[in-house]
Amino acid sequence: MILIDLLQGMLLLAGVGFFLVGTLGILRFPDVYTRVHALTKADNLGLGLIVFGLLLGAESVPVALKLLLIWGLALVASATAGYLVARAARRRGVKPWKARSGGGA
Amino acid sequence: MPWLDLLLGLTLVVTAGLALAARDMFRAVVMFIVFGLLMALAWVRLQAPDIALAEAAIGAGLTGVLLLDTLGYLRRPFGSRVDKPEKHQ
Amino acid sequence: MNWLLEVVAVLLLVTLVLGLIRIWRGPTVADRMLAAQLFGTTGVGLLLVLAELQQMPALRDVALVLALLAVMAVLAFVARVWRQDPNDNHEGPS
Amino acid sequence: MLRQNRLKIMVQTGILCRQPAVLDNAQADWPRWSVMAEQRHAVDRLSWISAYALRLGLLLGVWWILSGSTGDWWFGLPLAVFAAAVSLWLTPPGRFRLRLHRMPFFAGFFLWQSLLAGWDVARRTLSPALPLRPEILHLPVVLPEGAPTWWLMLVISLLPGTLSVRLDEERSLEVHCLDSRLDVPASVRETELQIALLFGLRISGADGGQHS
Repeated sequence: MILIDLLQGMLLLAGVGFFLVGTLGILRFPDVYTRVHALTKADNLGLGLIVFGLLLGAESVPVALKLLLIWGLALVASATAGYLVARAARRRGVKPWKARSGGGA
Repeated sequence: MPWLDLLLGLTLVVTAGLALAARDMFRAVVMFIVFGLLMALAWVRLQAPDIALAEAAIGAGLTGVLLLDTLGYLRRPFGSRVDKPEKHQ
Repeated sequence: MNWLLEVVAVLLLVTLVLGLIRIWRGPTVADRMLAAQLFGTTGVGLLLVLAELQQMPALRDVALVLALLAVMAVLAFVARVWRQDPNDNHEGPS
Repeated sequence: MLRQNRLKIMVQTGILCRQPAVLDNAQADWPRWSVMAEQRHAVDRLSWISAYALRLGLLLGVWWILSGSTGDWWFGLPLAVFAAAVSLWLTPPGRFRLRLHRMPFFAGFFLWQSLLAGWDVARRTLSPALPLRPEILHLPVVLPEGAPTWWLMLVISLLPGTLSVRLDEERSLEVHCLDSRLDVPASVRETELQIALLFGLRISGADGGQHS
């Protein structure tokens, strides 16, 4: 029991960590395209970890499945949203940010 | 959970203020959408999940869509700022 | 476990507040819309945590509705606001 | 940098027949693949019935989840019957069918990859130097049009360092990648392979296509 609680706590905290990282990415990344990366990846992973953390404490099978359904919906939703925004930005000719010479680490 | 409620209440007021203060219409609309979402959370904290459901559907969802659609029909009052090339911060 | 859920909920709310900065700063409309979508995802997570914390299963339905409708704003944005070509700013969408 | 290649899509059934994309041969390491539909999925009455049954089953499952197994079937059952009919009317059954028994494998692949993706973004965000080297790549898509391509484009956006931007008429996918030093084409190729397996399509390896 204590082990499950521990695992649940770790999953929840990791999920929150990824949410924070995703928001930080939205703040730090230089242009729309890179921000879409932060949004679709870090946030969906964060939500997924939180969902799996809550799954461990779910009281019944339908509740667990509902949590998974919500995650799936959120996945499709934000992947679609990210794609649509990136495509719209590309169509309008928003230039992707380029690293300066030798940029990155 | 006083911290949660305090932070939620403050953010709610700040968001409402920002939505009012925004000169850029698009910014105001997005702030309004966020305000609807936070309002739904506030209803949750007030033990009213049914109102939260309505607020999430109407405030954060449908009203946002309608306002964005309206903006699309207006003649781009926010036009010049839209495609400004960005600088790396 | 409740204290942990409380901490998680507060941290998620802090994340939302940080996201406000991106909405305010912009600089393009797409950035604002993205941040709004971020609010949707974070809000879903927060609602799920609160459902567990307050023992209110109905909140999961709120989360479901929010996940569905948060995209609608992005769809409306792409289909209506940002549909025009960059060169015909003088014309409104038909 | 354009990574283009001439691809030949060999189609066994004749349904998926299309011209090979006219692309040049700059990148030699891209294997020449071919996609073959495993069996013919003619859109006939049988496929309508089976599609209806599948969607009805899915909707009933969703109702079971949403209602919390309280057993309000007097409302849920007619609703599911109606909704399945509406969904058939709005989106007729396609040529491609998910192989349900492949779903667990694909879910495993997907979960692992999205874990890697989140970790990758976290690493880049938290590093003070912000190690980004974004680039837009053009990659040819071997999967047939329709559902498999849509799956590919959605899944790519959730994989490490890639984001699908748009698909042009010549079936070349514009991918925005976070770091051009990663081997993005290889991971996209791997994803295509997984999706092909999920849909029961066969992708043959480097010796399958005809090079020209």
